[in-house]
Amino acid sequence: MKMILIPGRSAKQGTSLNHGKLKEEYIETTSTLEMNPDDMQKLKLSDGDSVRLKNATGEALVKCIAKKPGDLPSGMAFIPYGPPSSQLMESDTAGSGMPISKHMEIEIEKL
Amino acid sequence: MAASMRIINGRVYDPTNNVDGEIKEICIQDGKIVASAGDDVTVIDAKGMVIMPGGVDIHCHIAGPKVNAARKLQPEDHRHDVHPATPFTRSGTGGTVPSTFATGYRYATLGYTTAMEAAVTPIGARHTLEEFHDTPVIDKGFYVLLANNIFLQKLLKEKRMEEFDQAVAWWISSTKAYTVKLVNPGGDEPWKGKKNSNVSDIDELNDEGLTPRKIIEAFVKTVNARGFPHPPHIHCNNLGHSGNYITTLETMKTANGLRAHIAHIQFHSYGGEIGKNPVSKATEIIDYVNNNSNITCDVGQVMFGKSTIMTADAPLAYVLKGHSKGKWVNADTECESGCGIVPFTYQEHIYMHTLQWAIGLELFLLSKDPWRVMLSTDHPNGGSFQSYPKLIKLLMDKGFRREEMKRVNQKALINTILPDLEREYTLNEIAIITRAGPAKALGLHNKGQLGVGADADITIYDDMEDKEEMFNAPRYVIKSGHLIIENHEFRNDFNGRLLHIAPEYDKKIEEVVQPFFEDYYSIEFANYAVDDHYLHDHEVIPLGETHS
Amino acid sequence: MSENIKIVENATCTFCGCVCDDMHLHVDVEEKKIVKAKNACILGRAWFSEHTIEENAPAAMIDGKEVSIEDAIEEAAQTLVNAKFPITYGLSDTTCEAQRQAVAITDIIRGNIDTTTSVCHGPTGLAFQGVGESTSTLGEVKNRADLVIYWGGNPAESHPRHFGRYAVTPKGMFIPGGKKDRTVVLVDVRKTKSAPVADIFIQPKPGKDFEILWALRALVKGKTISADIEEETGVSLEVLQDLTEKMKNCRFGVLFFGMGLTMTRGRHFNSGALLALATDLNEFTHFVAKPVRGHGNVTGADNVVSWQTGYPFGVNFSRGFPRFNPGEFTTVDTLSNGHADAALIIASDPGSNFPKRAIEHLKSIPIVVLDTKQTDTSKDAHVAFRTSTYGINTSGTVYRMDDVPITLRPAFESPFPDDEKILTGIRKRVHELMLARHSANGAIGEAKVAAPL
Amino acid sequence: MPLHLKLHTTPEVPLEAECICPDRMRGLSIDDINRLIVFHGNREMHLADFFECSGNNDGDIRVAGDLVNVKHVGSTMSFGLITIEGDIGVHAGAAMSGGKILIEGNASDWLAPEMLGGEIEVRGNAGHLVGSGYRGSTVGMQGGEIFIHGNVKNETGHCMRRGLIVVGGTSGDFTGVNMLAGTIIVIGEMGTRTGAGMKRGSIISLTKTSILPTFSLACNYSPVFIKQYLHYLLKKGYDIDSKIINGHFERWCGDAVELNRGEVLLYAD
Repeated sequence: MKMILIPGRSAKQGTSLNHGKLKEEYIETTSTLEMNPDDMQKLKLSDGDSVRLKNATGEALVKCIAKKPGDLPSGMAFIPYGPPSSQLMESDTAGSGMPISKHMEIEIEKL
Repeated sequence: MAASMRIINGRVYDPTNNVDGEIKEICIQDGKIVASAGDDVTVIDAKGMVIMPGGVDIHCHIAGPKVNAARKLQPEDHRHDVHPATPFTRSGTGGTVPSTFATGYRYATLGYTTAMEAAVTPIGARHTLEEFHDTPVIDKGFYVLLANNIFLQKLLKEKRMEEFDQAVAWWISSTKAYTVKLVNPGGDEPWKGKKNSNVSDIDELNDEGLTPRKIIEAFVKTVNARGFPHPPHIHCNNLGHSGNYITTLETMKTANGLRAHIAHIQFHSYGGEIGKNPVSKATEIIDYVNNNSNITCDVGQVMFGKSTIMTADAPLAYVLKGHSKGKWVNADTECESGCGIVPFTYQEHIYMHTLQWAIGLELFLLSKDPWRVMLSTDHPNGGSFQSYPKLIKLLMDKGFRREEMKRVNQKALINTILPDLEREYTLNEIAIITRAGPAKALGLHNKGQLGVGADADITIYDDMEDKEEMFNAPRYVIKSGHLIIENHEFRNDFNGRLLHIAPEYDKKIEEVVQPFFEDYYSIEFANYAVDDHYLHDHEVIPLGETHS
Repeated sequence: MSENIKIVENATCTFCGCVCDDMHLHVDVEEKKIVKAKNACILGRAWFSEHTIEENAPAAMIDGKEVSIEDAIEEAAQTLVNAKFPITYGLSDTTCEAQRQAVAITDIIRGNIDTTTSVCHGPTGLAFQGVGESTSTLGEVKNRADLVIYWGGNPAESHPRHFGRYAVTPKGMFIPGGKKDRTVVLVDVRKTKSAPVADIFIQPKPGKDFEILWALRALVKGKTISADIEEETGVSLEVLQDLTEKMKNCRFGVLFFGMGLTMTRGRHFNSGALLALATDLNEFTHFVAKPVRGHGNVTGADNVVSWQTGYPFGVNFSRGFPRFNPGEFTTVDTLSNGHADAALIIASDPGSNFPKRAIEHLKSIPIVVLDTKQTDTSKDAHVAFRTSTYGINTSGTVYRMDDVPITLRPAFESPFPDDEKILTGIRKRVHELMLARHSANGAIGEAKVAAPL
Repeated sequence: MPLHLKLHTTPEVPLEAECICPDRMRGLSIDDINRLIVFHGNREMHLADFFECSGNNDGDIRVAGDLVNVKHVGSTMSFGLITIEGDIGVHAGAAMSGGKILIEGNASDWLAPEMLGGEIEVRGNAGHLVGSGYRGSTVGMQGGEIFIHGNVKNETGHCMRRGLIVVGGTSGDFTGVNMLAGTIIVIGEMGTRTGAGMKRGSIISLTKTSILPTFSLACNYSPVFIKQYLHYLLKKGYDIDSKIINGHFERWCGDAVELNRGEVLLYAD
């Protein structure tokens, strides 16, 4: 299924990075994908299931959890910034220095 | 290390010590001028050269939050004017708002060794001091913006004059400033709080029952009573508006015989009606200055070409945005100030710009006391400090002036008496308006002069017919006894000093100020005052005579 | 917990760009631990309380082996001086004093310097250079703003005290009632944890911020916009018209915006549209805009790089003077294009959050890293320094997101040196090495060729 | 016989070679040319360290080799011809005022920024910011003609004031953004936000595209000037259907947030 991935900050990502970015808590936070429950149902996913995110740049394996439907519209997924989101980030900055780091078009599949 | 030196055979211009072009030996030891130096010291043979004290810029904008915003704003202005590193010096970029290193080095390459940043918000003082630390060679200080300070206005409104006086001293001491700066007194509140309006009259009452005149009066009294080495540095209301000369005259009268400095007075010498083209009122303004020895001023000459308007007078910048139609920055500082930035170009064919150019020159040429009418371009508002040599040539060379007059808007020119003015400045007078005068007005007794005990800040120019060329590239520049430029090349890097004052205040005033802070500022009171480690190398200039 | 508790008042939290300076820290001096951080938000509490020092960690390493700090400085200096295209990057989580040394090093070695700004509000910097900005310090927002709009950001999670300390709930000089005297609007594609604070929540389709901002600009200027706008953007014309009226009629309005604008398609033009909207509104009332900046001192990095070079980030010194060209001299580009041949990374972890291609190149070149902890970047470093933490162990200056500078009050000493000290050591050594090279080559010093741009 | 420059050593880091330009080589012997300064990263080197130089120095320069990391070629040139026998790095033809640069392969970002005059032809694709202004500048290309046969990326003709840019393939986002005047023709599809902030000028596309809400449809007509342009493009080697040349175009005016005197013209069959 095609989706729009929005990486961003979350409070948990913020607090966990104080322990260290190589520590388990941070790694877990940045490997957790938030999804709309309808989309999860379509893909027959339940909380904690592993999914593969893929686009022309690369791919990442993460776990998914459901968000309230009003908070995250169908077709959109959220993940805190971290190594998995980097794998999907295209490097062209279009003369700005900034890679497109939010709003990335990805393919998602259940593992 | 500062060297011992003898400079021989040069023609010396040292107006403070009544030396007008005599061949005289200058000796240096430990960064100061001394009566004589031993034989085995560095000797500079200045035969055929002109020796002056290092230049002193009494009004420019070279460091702090607004300057840095103007830098960031204009990469296109830096790109074509790069400042390469040397093995001794750092790199940078120029344009109308050079980087800190380029600012210091370029002042030095014009023979200037001291410059005063003319408008810093108190909350931006720490930033300014950080930039000063990266501004090499020159000594520097800054004037702190207090005229639109809401707390001080509250004290004035409540007629708490003793506390006002203490609070001014506290603010100066807490920010390490050199004196107070008043910009468009009373104009910030209408700008920020009343949908971008402004005050238009020195006697206009605001909601609090205060007028600009009352604010000016209070600062003039306090600063004179405390004997600050430099009086309040005043940017009058109505800058740039037709008919504003009345406001300027009224502002000067408000000083009531006490010392006051009127900044960039050219921008305040316009007749005519609001909304229409102005006419020159240079004569009226300079007559008042000539006849009132309590007033000093700098001209704020406009030079054609690129400039950057950067001012605490935010409503003015907004007016100019309407003309330039380009980038505009507005930056409000809580409880303290406004700020506007507009890249700008003065063009010969435009009536207003020619008129401004001509009024500046009229003021210079009609001035009877060069000690009180000083050279400035309000860098970079009227033009860059890098155009000072050209300005000097305009003042010294009437043939050049006449040629330049041919290129400007003739309709504006005939509204001035500039074509009739034949005066040419002498080298001695140039030494006064660029060094001795500013140093005196600033109360910097060790600067702007070459007497024994003075700071060894010295510039040696080749004596040339073309004064622009001459003042553009001194052969030697010596700062605090260090030979910085030798044969037009950098030999050394040097970090100048911060110049500031430290008026005493009653500690109790902090208890009066603190509750206001807790309510209306967004940083903690305890974190507001600048601590001493930002001073680096500094000099506290003593307070002088008190007047009231 | 030991008996020996020290109180540090008015300390500053440097975790995010709010730079709150009202922290009251209880410090267990013997344990070297902050046991309580009064006034801190959830992120600040974690920042202070989780800050522990790994006493036994080596202060300096070369290729993973512990060495003396002096040896590491020598190796770092040699690595940087020998490179033909060395890059300096990071700097948002350190003091201005350290940042100044980093720019000096890069100037001396003729390298390329960039800060995390380029992947944060760098596009806003470009927008600023295009249109300018009407802005203010946060205290003016607190004192005056009766209309507060957040666009493309989630301060409840990224800057938790932004609402309470600066922009929404505090009472101000002309806002005596606090939140009830303000109207708060939130625009975001997600209904985030910031949504409850908003009186009006607008949820556009993703990637349509530019179109909406552009339509608002037109409406503010009295132009007509077709009702089709709803189909394209997910926001109805009525909602936009209502917002336009609110903006034009407020007394003092503010637009805060986040990386929902800078990191999406349109980048600097998204920020530029918002800055231009705020500027347009000054025809009618007083209006300001303000990027909500991320790391503690990223604003300081912008300031230091600007005053030293004239440009805020993405600056190259290879010709002996500063040049600016985002997209060419910004770090994602110097890495993903394979240009950099050595890197000095200070207080930042590009190894974990850059695009894949950039990370791959970074791993192929010698890196010198200064960081307080081990990171994805430092674990592969050629030379790694472990440094103390600014604001906790080290004093210095940081700039809040609104360019207000604040002096830090450290809580306790770290066994590790601070960034400024290490960088000053490297700066002195690279200067010696470059002077030796200059005299060997017969003082070249100045660039013989003028700027190509 | 032209002057041949052949890359013999691939630069490890970017090579800045604005000396590859007829103006800077005028009157120089081959030895002089060999000693021209290039910057290999931060090292000052000579042209001969990277290029083998032969032929006659007569203002006609042919450059061969992998030049993707060679920057500033032909910048500020005012006469003569540079032929790139492959791909070229950033800033080619920056601020050029005359002469011609022919790129047989692809061009990188910043092709001919702030161009004043002359001609550029690219057989392949070009990158972002073709004929644009550098950051902070309010004026981009001020004259001359750029012909690209392939695709381009974002911000083509950013704040251009005069001149012509033709794209045979597709263009990215913000084509003609903040344009002051001049003409951009895109034969293929354009990305989003075409003409945002444009004051004057014409952006013509032969393929439908999305239009910003601040543009309004003025009319549907068959303007003569487009016919003339398209005939000109045929001569320049572009393949254009005669049906299009005589077809109708939708004229969208904008940008309403600015002067509203610009136009986007879209082929409407």
